[in-house]
Amino acid sequence: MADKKLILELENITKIFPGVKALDNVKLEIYEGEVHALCGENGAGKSTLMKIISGAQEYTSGNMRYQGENVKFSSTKEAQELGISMIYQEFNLIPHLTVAENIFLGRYPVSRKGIIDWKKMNQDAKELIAKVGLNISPKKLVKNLSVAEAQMIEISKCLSINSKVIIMDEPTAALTDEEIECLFDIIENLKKENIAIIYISHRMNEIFRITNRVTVFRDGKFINSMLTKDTNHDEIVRLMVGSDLTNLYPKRDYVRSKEVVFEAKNIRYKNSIKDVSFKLYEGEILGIAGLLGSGNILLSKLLAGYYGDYDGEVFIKGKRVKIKNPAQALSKGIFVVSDDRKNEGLVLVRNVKENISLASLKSIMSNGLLSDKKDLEMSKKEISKLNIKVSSPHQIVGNLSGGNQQKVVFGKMLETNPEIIFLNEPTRGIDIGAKAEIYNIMHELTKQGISIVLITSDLPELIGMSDRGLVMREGEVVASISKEKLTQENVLSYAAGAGGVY
Amino acid sequence: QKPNDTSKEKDSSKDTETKQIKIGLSMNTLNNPFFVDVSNGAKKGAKDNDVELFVTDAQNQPSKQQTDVENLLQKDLDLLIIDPCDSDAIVAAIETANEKEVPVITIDRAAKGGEVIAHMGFDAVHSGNIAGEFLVDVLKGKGKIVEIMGIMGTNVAQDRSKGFNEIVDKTEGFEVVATQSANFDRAEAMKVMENILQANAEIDGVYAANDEMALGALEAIEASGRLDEIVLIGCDAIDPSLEAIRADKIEATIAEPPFFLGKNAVLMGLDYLNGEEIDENIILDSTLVTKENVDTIVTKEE
Amino acid sequence: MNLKKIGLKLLTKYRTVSVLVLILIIATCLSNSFLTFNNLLNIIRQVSIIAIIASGMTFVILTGGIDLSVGSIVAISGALSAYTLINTNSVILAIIVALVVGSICGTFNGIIITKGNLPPFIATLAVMTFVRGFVLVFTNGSPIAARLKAYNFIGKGYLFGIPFPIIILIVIFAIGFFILKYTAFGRSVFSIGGNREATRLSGINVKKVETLVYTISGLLAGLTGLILTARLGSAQPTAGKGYELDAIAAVILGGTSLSGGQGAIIPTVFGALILGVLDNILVLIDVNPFASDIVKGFVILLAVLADSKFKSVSSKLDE
Amino acid sequence: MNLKKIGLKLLTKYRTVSVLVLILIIATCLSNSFLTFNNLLNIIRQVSIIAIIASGMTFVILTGGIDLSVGSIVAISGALSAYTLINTNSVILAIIVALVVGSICGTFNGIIITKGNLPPFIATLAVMTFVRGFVLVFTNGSPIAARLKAYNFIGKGYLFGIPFPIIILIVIFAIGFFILKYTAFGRSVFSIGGNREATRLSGINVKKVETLVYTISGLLAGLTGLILTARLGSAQPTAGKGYELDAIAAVILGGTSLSGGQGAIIPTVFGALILGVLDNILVLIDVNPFASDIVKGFVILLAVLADSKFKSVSSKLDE
Ligand SMILES: Nc1ncnc2c1ncn2[C@@H]1O[C@H](COP(=O)(O)OP(=O)(O)OP(=O)(O)O)[C@@H](O)[C@H]1O
Ligand SMILES: Nc1ncnc2c1ncn2[C@@H]1O[C@H](COP(=O)(O)OP(=O)(O)OP(=O)(O)O)[C@@H](O)[C@H]1O
Ligand SMILES: O[C@@H]1[C@H](O)[C@H](O)CO[C@H]1O
Ligand SMILES: [Mg+2]
Ligand SMILES: [Mg+2]
Repeated sequence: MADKKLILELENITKIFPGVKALDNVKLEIYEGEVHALCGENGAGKSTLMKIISGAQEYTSGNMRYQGENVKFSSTKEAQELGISMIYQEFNLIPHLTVAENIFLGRYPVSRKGIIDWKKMNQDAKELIAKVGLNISPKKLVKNLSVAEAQMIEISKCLSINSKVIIMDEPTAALTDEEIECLFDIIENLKKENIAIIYISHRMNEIFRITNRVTVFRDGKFINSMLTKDTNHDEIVRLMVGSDLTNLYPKRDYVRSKEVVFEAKNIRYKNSIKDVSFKLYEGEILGIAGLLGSGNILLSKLLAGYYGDYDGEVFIKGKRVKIKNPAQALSKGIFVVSDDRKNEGLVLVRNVKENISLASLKSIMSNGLLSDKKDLEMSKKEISKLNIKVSSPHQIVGNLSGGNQQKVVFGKMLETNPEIIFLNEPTRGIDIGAKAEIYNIMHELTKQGISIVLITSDLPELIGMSDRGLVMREGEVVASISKEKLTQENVLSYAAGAGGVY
Repeated sequence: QKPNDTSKEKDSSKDTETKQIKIGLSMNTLNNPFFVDVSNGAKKGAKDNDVELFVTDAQNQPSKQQTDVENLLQKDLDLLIIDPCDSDAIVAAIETANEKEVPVITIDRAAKGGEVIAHMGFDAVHSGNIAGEFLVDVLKGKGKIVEIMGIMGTNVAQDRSKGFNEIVDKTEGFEVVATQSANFDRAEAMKVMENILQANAEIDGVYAANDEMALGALEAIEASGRLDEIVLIGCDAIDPSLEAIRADKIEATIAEPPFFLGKNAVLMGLDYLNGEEIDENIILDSTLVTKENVDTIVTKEE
Repeated sequence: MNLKKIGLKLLTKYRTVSVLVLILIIATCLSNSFLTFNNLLNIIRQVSIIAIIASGMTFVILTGGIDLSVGSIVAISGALSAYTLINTNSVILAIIVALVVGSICGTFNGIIITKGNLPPFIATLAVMTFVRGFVLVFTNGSPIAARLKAYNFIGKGYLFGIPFPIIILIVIFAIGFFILKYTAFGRSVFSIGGNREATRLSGINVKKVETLVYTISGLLAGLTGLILTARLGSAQPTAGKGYELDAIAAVILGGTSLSGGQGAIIPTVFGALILGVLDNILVLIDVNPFASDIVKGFVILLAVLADSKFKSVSSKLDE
Repeated sequence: MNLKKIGLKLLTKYRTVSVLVLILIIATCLSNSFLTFNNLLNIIRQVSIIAIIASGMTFVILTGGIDLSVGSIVAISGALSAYTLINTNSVILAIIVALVVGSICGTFNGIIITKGNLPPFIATLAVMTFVRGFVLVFTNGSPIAARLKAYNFIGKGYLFGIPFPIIILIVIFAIGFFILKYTAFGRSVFSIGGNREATRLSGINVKKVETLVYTISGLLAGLTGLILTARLGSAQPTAGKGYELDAIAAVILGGTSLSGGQGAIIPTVFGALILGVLDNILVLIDVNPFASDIVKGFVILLAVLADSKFKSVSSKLDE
């Protein structure tokens, strides 16, 4: 990087939250026009450092130099004005405002008199949206967007700021391949414009595809920085985790059982699900792939009674059942892990213990009353089984890292003794170590005869874990693919509507 | 009087040829037995004379009363009777009625402006005087005194307090140990009195600016076992307090019989509409009620 | 889209107006005196008091806050304005005092809420109590007369045949609409209510906007105190008691959500009108005043039920 | 952890109690009559009225709701109870009527809120108006006497030297604590307030729990109506006016968050005590009633400020 100029330099940055040292004397160097990957487990301090750079958070001690000058930002506005902008990991959009307003929030185009120029704003927004390959109206309310669309809006919001440094904190976590490709094109262009990009992702393949350099953090400490081309997957993982990680996916040798545990026949819902039928066998992991709007996530929630009644028939072990609400689904042994952990999965303001037992309060009762002892035992059991990192079962779930939050959802699920599990994006935003653990848990569950439907936009995960795959497009199942033929190309071509490639 | 088509249409169902007289009664509040009796008296007067009476309740808010008056005036009234929330604030409403040439009678509290054909009411300052003088008499001008005021910021509360203190101030042997407000409310007065009793080992006389508060204070005093030490006077002469007087629990109250106030206002209004002369200012007597006259006092009719 | 669907869409989009129109139709059937030009002006003038407070309350509620102190602010502004008037005979000064006093109280609310990190409900409840006490001490419990033609014009006057308070009402709502739609401040009001943290991260000074919102609410309560005093010709120490609930009810009837981020200011005036028409028609058809609370409570309930029904229809039409 | 830190931790964990103790100390310094056994009993008895309502309100607020109708429910239960008493002379029946009427009103709130999908604020505001009107019509605006020794015992009696309302208070809070801690229902109350949708998806019948929460609030308002009537020996049509605000203030002073999901029931009683002690000491030292609102507002403000300060200290001490 001798030919590139250093634009941002951090030295000895320490950040202490009440009770937690999130960053311990870390350093980071960013050059113009590079894509710089920041790797580390959940809770390693990546986002915290990025928020410090973007002015969203202050640091306890250390030194930050930008374009050769010492800086200390006290608001995101200051950082933005100097050319630093950030795409945050958590969604930062306002649901009841339009797409255009969200993009220009806090920076509205105004006339001389300070009056907002709506026409210009919508026009500019339209162009920006087109740039990221979306075709939606700038006047649409954000609450009506899908998660992926919202993420793309976050990206265009960031692009609309004339920046020299752009921070992207897990921008692809909620995206499907199509949008990811589009994002990578954008990144290539930014690079050409000599803009520096700090890129955070738990998807290793992305790191090797688009970044020039990698920095690894562990437990709030700087571990190493290196050129991407000089390192490899295993080395990065080792630096991150502190030990070797041999197999990400467990080796599955599933032989299809004779027993069909779950069957859906001619499921229909509004215009979104059009006549879907499928079978799920005992101990099987069935992957359901699909692009945005294919309806696969909707289907899983529909079957679990999230939205009340629907057309079609459902059979559990050959017996016709009617499921109209989540309580009925649970009582029939169906559990859905939502893709939206924050809104549908957890009660963030309550503690770990209460979240784990929430769906199975009956099992912590004795004599009709909740037993403190049983409650605690239950959570301790799950905490150790799933290796959840918490200071105590009384810790507030909202204060846990994403990976640990996801494990709490799994703990809650396991305590309901489910027979059929629908997993929606089970590893979104989760570090590679935790991913391996979750895959292992899935594997173990199926060995006990539990059947899993895996719905994920992470194709390697779908392919790595599934015993069989379905592909959905526009509310219909368009293909059923056996394990052998389950390849990225195959799935994608069906999903896009081109038919199989084999 | 000019004929009015709309009202004719409306009344046609009743099949009456002669037009019924319409009177509006804008009450300051009906959340208080005193005023409920005022309106009951007015209703009686109206019923006896086949008058159509429209009653509104301003819930102690002058601005609501203004609204009520405006709404009543939409009904082509022959006469408007107002029991004002407040003497100043009612002026604008009266002026509105004046513009529409609807004659106005005020009752209970006088207005400080606008044209009224008559006012009929009690003198609240005088009523406070009576209470003060009663305590002076009974306690022989010496003792520790408690005053429980009505809703802060209302005319009556202010005036009664003023009248009471005129007497107390010039009585050297009196020491006011507590002056508190209980919003003319029984439950609140009980609580306030409980607290006052805690703070004062000696209390000789209590003036509660209405009987509801006197009855609340009575509960507290009785519970503390100090009934015999304390002379209690209220105001209004409502039935339960008359009973309490008979039972030797309350020493006195002041009769401002509301029923007759309401009834007489309607009768006087009718006289006016019939072209008779009426007095412009009638101050009804406030009478002290004690055990001596409690059985002779007449506060309402059936 | 067929005509029926368009009609349904309009109906649900303008939910509050639809409910109001329904009530107007019923009222017209119930009393001949209802649908006259004079009576309608009369209603709107009456409503202006609550509506102006409610317009400020709309700003507050849009950010996810609440302001219980408005009633007390009405009283203190009125009292100080009347006091100024009788002591200086200057109408201008009396107007300025009312507005400044209101703004100061509002700003005080804003500062303690943002700097002290207090829940708006309890903070403004404390201020409500505090300010009411101050009014009582200041007035010594007695009204202050405020009679001067030019001053009383604010509450009683007519301009082009329209009561002056109605003109103020229209101007306030026009300005409010404009601010919410066309200024950066206005948009931040929505966005803070929608997601406070995200708004902060977008570089918006959240605390400043929040403080300003309470200032506006206070200012408009002050303006209301002025109108009320001018109208009654006297400043009442008890003025404005209970207005906070009416104002909040008007805002909610107007479809603005108490959790913030969603709503609009124009429907607030219709929300206030629903309440005002109710008061009016109950007197016109001479409902027993005791029973009128029953009817009023019942109709408010029906109105929100209708609103909620319309809303769910409209969200279905959206899809 | 050193002693100072432990002390600070206790202080901040029991924030409401700390604030209360501070106020008690000041009150003791201000008046000799304050810290006597009798006066303390007196205060607690007075407070029991608001505290019992506030205990029901705590359930409601924990789910993220609010109940403005409690004051009117106090009045209607009291009136119907007194009516029953004088007509049947049966104390048992009069008690049952109060509790049943309260529960019915509360359940009605719950049903319209959950089935009608209404914002609790406006729904209970409508019910508050509606029920108040009903009380006025029923009583015709006049109190109903309720005098019968056994009946009045509920409000005035003593058991083991302790006023009976205080005993009721203790029992209610013990039960409330127990329900919140040891029943599935109680657990759901917290979790609904924290995240309604996640709770529903966990198989909990959210609407049922929410309805029940309003039933509890209504039941306890009914109980309060009974105590108040028994105490006064008369049911007042105006009883309970404004109690809703005091009850909500007590809950918030007790540290329960208005946004739901976080809080506890025991501190509510201390929140109510803060308000009660204030009322008491202001009378004991005979503060001018006009000024007492100033002091009261000011002290509430200081109390929440202290609470908020303690809270931020406590989050720093955690872990
Ligand atoms: N918002 C917060 N407030 C207070 N403490 C927090 C907060 N977030 C996390 N912590 C604390 O920080 C510590 C480290 O948590 P963290 O979630 O980073 O663990 P981790 O093992 O790195 O996560 P993962 O297993 O997902 O990789 C925990 O003990 C937790 O209590
Ligand atoms: N506001 C906060 N208060 C207390 N602790 C916090 C806070 N924010 C973050 N932390 C803690 O700081 C540490 C670093 O968190 P950070 O979010 O930076 O991790 P990360 O590397 O971005 O993890 P992930 O991969 O899950 O996004 C964690 O222990 C986290 O729990
Ligand atoms: O004169 C009346 C009565 O005394 C009543 O009890 C309270 O209000 C006053 O105006
Ligand atoms: Mg870790
Ligand atoms: Mg992160």
